[in-house]
Amino acid sequence: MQVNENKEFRPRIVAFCCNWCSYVGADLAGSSRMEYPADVKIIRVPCSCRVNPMFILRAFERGADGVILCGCHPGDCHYSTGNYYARRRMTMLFSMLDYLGIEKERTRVEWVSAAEGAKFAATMNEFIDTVKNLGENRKLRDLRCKE
Amino acid sequence: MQRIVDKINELFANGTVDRVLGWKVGEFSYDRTPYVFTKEGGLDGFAYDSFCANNLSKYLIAESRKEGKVLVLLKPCDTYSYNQLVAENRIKTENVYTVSIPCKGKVDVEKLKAMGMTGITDIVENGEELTVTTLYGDEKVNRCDVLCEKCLACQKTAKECDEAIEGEAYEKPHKDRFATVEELEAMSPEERFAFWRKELSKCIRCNACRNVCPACSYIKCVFDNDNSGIASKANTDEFQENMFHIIRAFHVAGRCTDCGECSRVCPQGIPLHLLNRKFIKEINELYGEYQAGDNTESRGPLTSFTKEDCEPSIVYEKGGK
Amino acid sequence: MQRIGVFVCWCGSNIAATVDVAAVAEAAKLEPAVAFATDYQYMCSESGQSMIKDAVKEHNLTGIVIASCSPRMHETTFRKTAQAAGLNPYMVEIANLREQCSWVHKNKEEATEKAIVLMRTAVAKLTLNQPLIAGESSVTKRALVIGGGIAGIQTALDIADAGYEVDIVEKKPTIGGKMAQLDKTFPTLDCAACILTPKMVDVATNDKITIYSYSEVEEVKGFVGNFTAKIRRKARYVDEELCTGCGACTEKCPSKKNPNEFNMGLDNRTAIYIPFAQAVPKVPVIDAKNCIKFKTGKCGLCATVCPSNAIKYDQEDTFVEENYGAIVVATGFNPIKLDEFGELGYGQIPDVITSLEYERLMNAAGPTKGHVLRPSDGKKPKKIVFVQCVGSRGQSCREKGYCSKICCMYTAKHAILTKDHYPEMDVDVFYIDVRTPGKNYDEFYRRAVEEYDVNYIKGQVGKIYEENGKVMVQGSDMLGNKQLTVEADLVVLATAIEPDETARSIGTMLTASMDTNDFFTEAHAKLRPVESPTAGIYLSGVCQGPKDVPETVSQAGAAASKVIGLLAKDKLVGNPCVAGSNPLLCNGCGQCANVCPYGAISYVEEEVRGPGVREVRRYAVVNEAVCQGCGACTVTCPSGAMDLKGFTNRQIMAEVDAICK
Amino acid sequence: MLKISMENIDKLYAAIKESRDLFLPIESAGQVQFAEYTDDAVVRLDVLKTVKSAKDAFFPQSEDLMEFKVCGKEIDVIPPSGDMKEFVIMGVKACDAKSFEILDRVYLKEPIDSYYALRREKGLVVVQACGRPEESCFCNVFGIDATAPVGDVVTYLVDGTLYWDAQTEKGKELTEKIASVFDNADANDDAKVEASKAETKAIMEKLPFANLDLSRFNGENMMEIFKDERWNELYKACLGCGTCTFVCPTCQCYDIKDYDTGHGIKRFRCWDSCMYSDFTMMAHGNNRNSQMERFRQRFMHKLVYYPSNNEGIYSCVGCGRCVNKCPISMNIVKVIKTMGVTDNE
Repeated sequence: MQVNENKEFRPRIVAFCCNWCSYVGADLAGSSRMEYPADVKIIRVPCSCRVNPMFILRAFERGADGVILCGCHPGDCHYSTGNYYARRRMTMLFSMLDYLGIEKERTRVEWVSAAEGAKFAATMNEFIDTVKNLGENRKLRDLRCKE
Repeated sequence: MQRIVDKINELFANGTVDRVLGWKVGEFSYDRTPYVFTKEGGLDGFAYDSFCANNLSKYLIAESRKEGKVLVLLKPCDTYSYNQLVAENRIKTENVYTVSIPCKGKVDVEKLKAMGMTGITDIVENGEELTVTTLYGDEKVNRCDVLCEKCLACQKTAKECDEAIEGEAYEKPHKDRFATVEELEAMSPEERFAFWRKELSKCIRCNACRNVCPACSYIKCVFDNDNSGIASKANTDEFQENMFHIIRAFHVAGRCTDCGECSRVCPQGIPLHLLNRKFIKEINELYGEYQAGDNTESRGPLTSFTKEDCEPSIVYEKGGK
Repeated sequence: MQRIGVFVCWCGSNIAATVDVAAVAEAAKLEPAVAFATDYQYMCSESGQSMIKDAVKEHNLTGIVIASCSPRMHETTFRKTAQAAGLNPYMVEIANLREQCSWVHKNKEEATEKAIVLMRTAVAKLTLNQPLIAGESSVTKRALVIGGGIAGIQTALDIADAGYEVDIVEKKPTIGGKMAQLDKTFPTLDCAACILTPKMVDVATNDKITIYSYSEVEEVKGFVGNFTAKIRRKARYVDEELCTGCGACTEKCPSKKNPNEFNMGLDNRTAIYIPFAQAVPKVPVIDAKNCIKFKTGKCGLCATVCPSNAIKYDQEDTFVEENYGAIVVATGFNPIKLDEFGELGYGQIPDVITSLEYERLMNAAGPTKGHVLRPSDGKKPKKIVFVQCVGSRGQSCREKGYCSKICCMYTAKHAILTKDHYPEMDVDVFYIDVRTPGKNYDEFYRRAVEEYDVNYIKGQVGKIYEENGKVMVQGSDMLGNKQLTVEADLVVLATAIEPDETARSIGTMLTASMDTNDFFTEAHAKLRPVESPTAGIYLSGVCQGPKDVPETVSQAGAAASKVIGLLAKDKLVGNPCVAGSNPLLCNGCGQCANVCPYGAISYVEEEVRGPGVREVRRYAVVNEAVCQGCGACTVTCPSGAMDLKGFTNRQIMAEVDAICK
Repeated sequence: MLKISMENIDKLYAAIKESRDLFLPIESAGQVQFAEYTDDAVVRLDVLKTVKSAKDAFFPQSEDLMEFKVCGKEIDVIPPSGDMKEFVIMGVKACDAKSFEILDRVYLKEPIDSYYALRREKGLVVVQACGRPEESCFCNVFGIDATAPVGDVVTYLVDGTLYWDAQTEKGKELTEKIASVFDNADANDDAKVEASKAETKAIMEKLPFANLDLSRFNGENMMEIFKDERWNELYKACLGCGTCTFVCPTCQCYDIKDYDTGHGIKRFRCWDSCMYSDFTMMAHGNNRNSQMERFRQRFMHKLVYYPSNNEGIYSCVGCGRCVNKCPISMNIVKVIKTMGVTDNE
């Protein structure tokens, strides 16, 4: 775990980004040198609709403190309809996590276009702050994964 | 029941059907086992009463692939499961003859036992009253107090079948289907977490909920498939307890007809239907009223969308406290 | 076990200034699957690439991880490098150390830590990579155009012009579509027939084009490059080969009182008829419903007078099956039915007509030979009121939510033409907004107002009723802020347009997606406006959305150029990162096909064999030539039978694991 | 014999807890299970049947075996510690107590299962005579006396008093340690206990399954029973879930699994069910492909295979849990009744 008495809590954040919009948006944040904490690690997926709720639970199991899914804005999906499905699926998943009493703020969906480097960086900064305030994910992880 | 038996005998006699998927009496006055009666074997041991709770539709996946025509008895709630299975191409309808039968709600023997009635040797039904004979004395209970959880909020009327056998008029209990879900939603996240931990930690992963579920009729479940990456046989950590039930609820979301079998068969009495109903409630509220199995054509809410759908962030606003 | 090589790029100081690249390479060496790791200034340079190639040979590597800039920058470069080194190009993974690490973080320690995680993530994914080979498929060099209006005609001509065979399927007895019914076209006011009919003749005489008129597409199978269509040729009871189009039959036909569709029912035609003089093909058709021979068995006059024995009463529907590489949808539109607009009096008051009927009234070949005469008494009206947006831009369920786009301009055209013929006539136009974006469009509209003194009233019409032989139009004048009732002799309703009623079934047949209004959806609203998301299906004309003639023609040409681009290829090379279903796990529930935007998934019922399994099952099959690899199906599949190559469930979970380690 | 009033029972628990872990039937979310005793636990010694049997104490549903730690390209193997705190499991009924003997015959035979053996060594079983047998009970069919369970300590719960009678050395040792919480029982108490036993016995005789006939399962007609056509009827409604297996006190099959923690592997074993379609799955596929075969296996094992390897002892103790819990009400009693007579009878 990245918690240390001397160090402040550094959350583990997994960001799924669609290849056509959000991943490019993240790249743009990079080429525009917009800072966000190194705790965010991005996984490239073809489309937000590729993200299975299983992956999100998997991240929590392994000790992630927050998971964010970024895709093209509704209506702009490279595959025309993918993010519409992702939107419904994630709405359902998040409401179930909330229902089970798991902090709903640990999960998030944000639409980031290829032009929105600034939005990407801002979203990440904001999300990290939120997760930092929540503290370590204790409710939805497998203790065996703790080193 | 006599009308059902007469109808079956008539259909056996005129060659319409070869087999009947129904329930058979057991060792006690309350255990009923799904059974396939044949024309040759006759209806020996056939029963239809307050204890025939099993949803028979799932058996048709295998039965409809056999030669000859099988008659299936469907309670109103089961007709939805049947439709959903047909919609998903799981049943060869040409080999099935559907008969809808009336239902006044089924009695949950576990509830009797929880009321302290152990050693039950006989249960006699007299209208709305049950006389339970036990080794330790007789007791009388109101039928409506011991109905299966799934029957308490059941407002389902039978969907179209090849044949419908009507029953006497009967006023269904009308517990609000989502009342308990709403109670949970009204709790604080910590309370909800505690509630579900307590419930889900009872799970012994016997898979009864999954195997009885008509929507969980996949050839190999991801939890049984070593190549799926999430296979697991036991709840070796509390995460696994959550994971299994979240994924299961998600996989049946938009497909679950709310037949309630999962909760009924859970040996640990985990109210699993509350997970499914949460999804049903969310779907109804966010995407419009939807009843899986209402017909065999419509697309499920998670395989369709509208451009105006709400954003997942709605959960932050409307979710529980 | 994989033998992975990790190559950490400095990108000059772009990465190296913030990330300790040597430390990343050292960390890589500790990964179980890594057989070689190094860092270098510019991996994408000639020498960087040869370093990779050498390492692959020397260390017998099975795959490579490049920790460098974004994969969107150099993934293709390194795939080629891998290929040159004898590896499968898909045995390459990129760890994005520049855009998503060194450029966004300042603290070197943290950035290095993250870079190591990103490297490990790429290694973890690559460990599960499989060599992928893109599928190839052939292309049938023939196109099918569904619909023979101006959109279909233009698309067909352009495709034929490039040297490819084209078939047009038109459900009506003649091609020409709606444009053939128009009188003049805005804003130039040239006669529609004068510009359309030569094109129809071009189509008829082009030896690359086959017209299946009075025909409908019954079934379409296959996928991009390899469609098969079954076309129903409806019995017209006239042999197209024998008929010379002399017209003797139509003159002699005794059944003369049948509403003439071409003239919007404003006059009558015979039971055997040619829709209009310039019809292509110019072959009559028998309207069996009204034909005396068909109704009573007696008559047969047309057969008697036919000089070429072309009348065949015993003709039956026939079917043609043909292979196509591409399909263009050009199914066009119809004005909406006004049954639910009772307050406007259409259908009850004879002198309330639609714009398309007015086109016919003004047309020299129309029922009144071009004289504007009231349907009720055949008299010339003194005052005409035009009502715009009838059924368009509405909120209620009887109305369309969209703007029909063409009505503003054609109403201006009607007004101008009317005033031009009959300067003494009064012309009022009720409108919500006047929308005139287009070259010379606004000028045209202003001419109507300024030059021709057409009275434009901003306001909606609430009711139309008859009083003392007059048609009373009750509406609001929003600029004058008053209610008013106008006494008119003739009212013309600018009726909303909607996709042709066959569009939905064709959309289903082609698995081409449609919006809620039944307009076909384009693959991308801005960047791929003439393609359907379903590969090999193209959109031409109003089937995609309301548009006028010039727009339709340009879209038709664009669709044709896309088709030509496809047909010019000998082989289609697919994207190897496509979905695939495991028959041992799939049970054919049908959910994946529901979410596939490309119609790439179908189901077969075949024997499945595996350990302990040998039975007939229904299972999903993905057409790799059509699948674009979005992955929507993979998540919909509860059994995990559907997976996406290059982004498998296991690979993504391995990435998650590596990140959370 | 010693005694303690149920009003003071917490003192007994606390005394035991001082030196050992204590497992008791504890109610949580409406169900009673054997679980570790805590101060706020709702102990239900009065409940006849826990959902799962007591076998968890010695053969837990999942149990860590060993660990592999990955360090770069090195793998460290960390064996189990072999150490464990002594524990007491209390409130075990006669059927479950008998099941330990059945499990012993499997796990304490060479090669000895060291994990099981350790738990057996560290565990002390406090059994409790049954009070209110249920319609699903049929332990007497297997020669078990519900009123005389076998364990280190036998207890009787009669009229709000728990009577405590140490049987073995182990039991006596514990009793000595905690003797201060008990009072001595007198002749009057003995009479009460005897009366209660007689009452229970009388009910046992009246139970619906009291006279189940096991004579056909005598080890002599294995193939005949195996090939019996009637299995095809019996299995048909079976859903292939593992409820019967997991509530069964004598089912003993397990699977060994690895859990990848990201830093290494935790190897554990967990209960498996022969009713599952992936039971004993091997590279070539599955030994028993159909549910009929799987269903038959379970009952053949309990009624034929196990007895033929264990001096005729059946691998069923008649606890009736499967009778109560099967989602489709198919169970060993129906199998015994069907298969217990030949087809032509």
